[in-house]
Amino acid sequence: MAYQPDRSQYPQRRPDGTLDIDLTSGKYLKLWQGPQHPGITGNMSVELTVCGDEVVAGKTHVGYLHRGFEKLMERRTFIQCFPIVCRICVPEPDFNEYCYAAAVEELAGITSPERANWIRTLILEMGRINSYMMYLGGQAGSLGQGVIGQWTTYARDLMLDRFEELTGARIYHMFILPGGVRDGLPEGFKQRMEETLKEIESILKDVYNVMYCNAVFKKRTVGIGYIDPQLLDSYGITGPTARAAGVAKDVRRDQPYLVYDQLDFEPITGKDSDIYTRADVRRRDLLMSVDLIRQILAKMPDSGELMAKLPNVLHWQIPRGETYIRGECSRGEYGYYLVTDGSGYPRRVNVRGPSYTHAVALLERLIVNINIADVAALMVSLHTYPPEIER
Amino acid sequence: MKPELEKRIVKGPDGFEFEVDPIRDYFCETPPTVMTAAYSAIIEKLFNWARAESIWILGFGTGCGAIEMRPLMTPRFDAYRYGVQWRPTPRQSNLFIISGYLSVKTLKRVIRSYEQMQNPKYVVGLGSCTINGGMYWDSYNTIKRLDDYLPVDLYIAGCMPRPEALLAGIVELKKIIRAGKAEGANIYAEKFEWYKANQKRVIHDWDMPDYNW
Amino acid sequence: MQALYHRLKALFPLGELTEQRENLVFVTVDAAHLRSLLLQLRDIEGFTHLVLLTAVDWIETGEFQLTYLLGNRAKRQDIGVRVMLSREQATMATIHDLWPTAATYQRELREMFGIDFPQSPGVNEEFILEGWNDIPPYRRDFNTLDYAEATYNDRPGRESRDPATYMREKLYGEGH
Amino acid sequence: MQFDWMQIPYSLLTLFIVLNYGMLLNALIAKIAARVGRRHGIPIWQNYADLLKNYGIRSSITHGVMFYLGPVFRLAGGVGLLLFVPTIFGSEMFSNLSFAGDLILALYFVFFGTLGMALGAGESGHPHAAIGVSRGLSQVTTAELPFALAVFAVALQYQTLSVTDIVAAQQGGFLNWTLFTNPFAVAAAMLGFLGSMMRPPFDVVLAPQEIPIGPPTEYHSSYLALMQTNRMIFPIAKIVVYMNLFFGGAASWPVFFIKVFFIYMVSVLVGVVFPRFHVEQSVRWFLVWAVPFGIIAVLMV
Repeated sequence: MAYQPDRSQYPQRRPDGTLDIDLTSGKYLKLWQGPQHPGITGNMSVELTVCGDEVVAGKTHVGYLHRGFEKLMERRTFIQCFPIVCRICVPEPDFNEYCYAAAVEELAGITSPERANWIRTLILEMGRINSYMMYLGGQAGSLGQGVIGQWTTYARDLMLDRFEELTGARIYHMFILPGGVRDGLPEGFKQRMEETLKEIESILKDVYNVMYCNAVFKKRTVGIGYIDPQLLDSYGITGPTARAAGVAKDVRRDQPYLVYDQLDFEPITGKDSDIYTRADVRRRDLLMSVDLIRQILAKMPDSGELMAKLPNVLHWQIPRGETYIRGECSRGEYGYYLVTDGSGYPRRVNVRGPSYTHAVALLERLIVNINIADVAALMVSLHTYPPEIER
Repeated sequence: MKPELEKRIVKGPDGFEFEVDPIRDYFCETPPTVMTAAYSAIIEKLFNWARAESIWILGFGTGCGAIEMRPLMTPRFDAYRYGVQWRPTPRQSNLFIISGYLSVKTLKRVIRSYEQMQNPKYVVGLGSCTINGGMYWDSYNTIKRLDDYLPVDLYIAGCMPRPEALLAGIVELKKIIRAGKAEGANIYAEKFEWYKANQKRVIHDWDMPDYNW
Repeated sequence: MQALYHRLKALFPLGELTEQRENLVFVTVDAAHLRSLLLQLRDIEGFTHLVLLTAVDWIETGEFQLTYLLGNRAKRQDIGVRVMLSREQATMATIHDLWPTAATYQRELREMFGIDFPQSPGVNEEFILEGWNDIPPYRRDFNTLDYAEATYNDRPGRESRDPATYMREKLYGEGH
Repeated sequence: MQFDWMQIPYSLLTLFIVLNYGMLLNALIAKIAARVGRRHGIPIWQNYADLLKNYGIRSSITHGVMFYLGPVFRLAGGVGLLLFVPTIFGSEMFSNLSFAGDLILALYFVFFGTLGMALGAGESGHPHAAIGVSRGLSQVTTAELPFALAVFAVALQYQTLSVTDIVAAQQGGFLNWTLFTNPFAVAAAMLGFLGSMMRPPFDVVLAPQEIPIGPPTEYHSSYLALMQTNRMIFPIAKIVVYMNLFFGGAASWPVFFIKVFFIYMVSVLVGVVFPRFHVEQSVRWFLVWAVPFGIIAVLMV
């Protein structure tokens, strides 16, 4: 018999739709999950109202990481914006660089060279692997399986080595700049990348055996955190979260950017739209990224221009216009909305991070009626990163 | 002041009515005191050795530096070798790594967490943004100097500092602790008024007691 | 996209069409017709995905531009609907009942630009900032550098230079 | 039974040995777990430094009398359990304060610490502590059930309530161990053992990602040091009971060290790679898997 919680104690709704929660009645308890809490995905917090072991209402609080990027960029020249955009999202900074660069290029009428596009794609896929590795560790860690985090962080370190070799930095690469990329591939990079990919595949096999085949892991994740496919559009859900619900939403296929139209892949979808399916879709997406990197390395041209000719960046003015550039990052649709006004500074930059909708509106909806123990797992399974919510 | 923090009459589950003043009832307002070292120098030395060899970090990633914390505790860098480990609650931690820029909203939580830690406690500022604002020197929402608000023992520069830098910083902090010079908690108690004035100047929404532990 | 524009033009008083790319266009509409246009786009033309909702401050003309960016996944098209508001009376009808997630965007706009969306859930609650007591920070007349210098202490010894001047003098020798 | 005053220093010596062994064993276990995660792990003397540091913390705050008594109860549970069962069989020095009915007392002491902790942690007023306590009590109760059944089976089998007599009955070759004479009882008890060691998959009580870190959330400095001391002693003491009841006891210290290590490793190896159960899931797991073994064991005897 399935577990049926006792809902007789649950709060009534007032006529205006809010919950009638009387904290002094002793039935309900306010619990803050975060910001100082190991089970939270970064520096944010969820205010839970619990009744017994079940959550009756949740409210997301963000803003702990707000630095005002969109304001800061308004007082920096176009090239000065380039080093700071990557700071918006720590685990996968390259999408900021790419989206910003592509938006500036489009408004300024510059095309980045073919070889630069291949290297950009390579970097974006490498970043995706890193981000998924963080996710796998977090998802297992949220259920107390710490050893997966150890293995995947080890694999991520290997990938960071390749990043370091290519760009000179571990976390913030500052490699994709408007007009192209900073450098080509170093000597012997392809071969070392192949070794890294092999190691990652072998670690993933271990992860699959220990995590995905584990009965306890299945028990904790199957059927929990279900997202109705009908909600996808109204809540702006994108990325693996949407694909796990059976909708093949993948910007790489829907609106191919860079060189994705020359690569051979199919968006990965799942069926059940619960935590387990989302985890599985991400694992298979990771393997697909490994495959894509192999394709990119095999197909990319070895010589050619890396940078388009830029005007003097100190006096670079871009005519009035507005555009929106999107890319498929590991969490969903990442986009930059850039408005220029003919001066040397951006008029307005708006960053659309997938977590913006996932972590606030969607999480507040999904969190109702689940056990406190599952809150962390649910939050991780939406793969949210607070810095892209508040910038 | 938020409505739930105001003084009010509540009715308990048993039917009695009583007055609640959340700020006064739930927290202690006594300012911190300077805690002296142990009576004997030898014992204090022994304690300092133990403190240096057992550094428990509060698991509070305040900024982007938190991303390098996980590599720090995993196979490549493995800070456990140095007696470093995470604690999820401020009561049991000794070291607060401020991993990057602090927005005003986080600063408030950081101060509360810091005050709940027990004496002796240490603060390490990680990243250039804790030293002088770094990349966010002109931002309206991030503080520029961490040592205006909390007593800092050590800064690690960089954006973002590599895990090696962090490990070197921890080793350096151990030397400071072993020499008995890491008295941040006592400095905080001595200059309490000054720190509070600085904190209150920045945090406009001050709805907590002056010192809470 | 031209066909779509003409279909819509027959129903609503639309402004000029700006074709940014072959699959991204921007149109302007007045505030009163926004809701019916959005409904038409969402339910009939298939633009079901609210990509983002944001604002641009055109302080020179005293206007806020609200941008509702909608996406149509099947046709691989995006349309940005621009609505111009007066900066003095920045109030707009809420669309949270069309897309629940719009409530979050509207909360942010209320806080960062001071644009009011009456009846949007929780629109007056603090979202990102806490205890903010100045004008909304994303407005153009808010100067973040002045605010930061007045509020936060500098560490002595930090130098900052204007990069253009600095590079001109040091790298290119233009200053001499 | 006459009381010999010499037993007191002797049992304190046992306590000392077990404490140090527990410190080193726990560090070793942590190192083994770290190796699974491809890490080097903590230094072997790490626990001494941690303990000393916690005693050396200058300030501490209290939440009331029970908050003080919680760790004391906990430690008393560990020490009491250790002192009232014979550690080394046949040794005058290390039989401690064991007496004819000590099996019942041991059962009580296994539970005693948890109860004390529940009272103390409840007093701390932290919601995470309260949630952890309620989870812990429900889980420990069901984990105790198979263990208690197994103990009854063993007591029936050997017709005695004295641990010393039970060990004596198992001497003379490992085929005489309860492990082989009554495997169902051992199976039930070992499944219960997994549940009471607070390791995954049954560590929902502490669960850092959900309720950091459950009952001890508010404990710090010397209180925490007391609890750490207990964490070094209590698992060993519990394993001593298991060893005596099911694995033939130990006739000398080296045998003792080896047996305790291997019994401990059972819970560690299971724990390293598992995520954790919900409370209701673990309760159901005990009722479905462990309790039937216990009932079969009682019926078979």
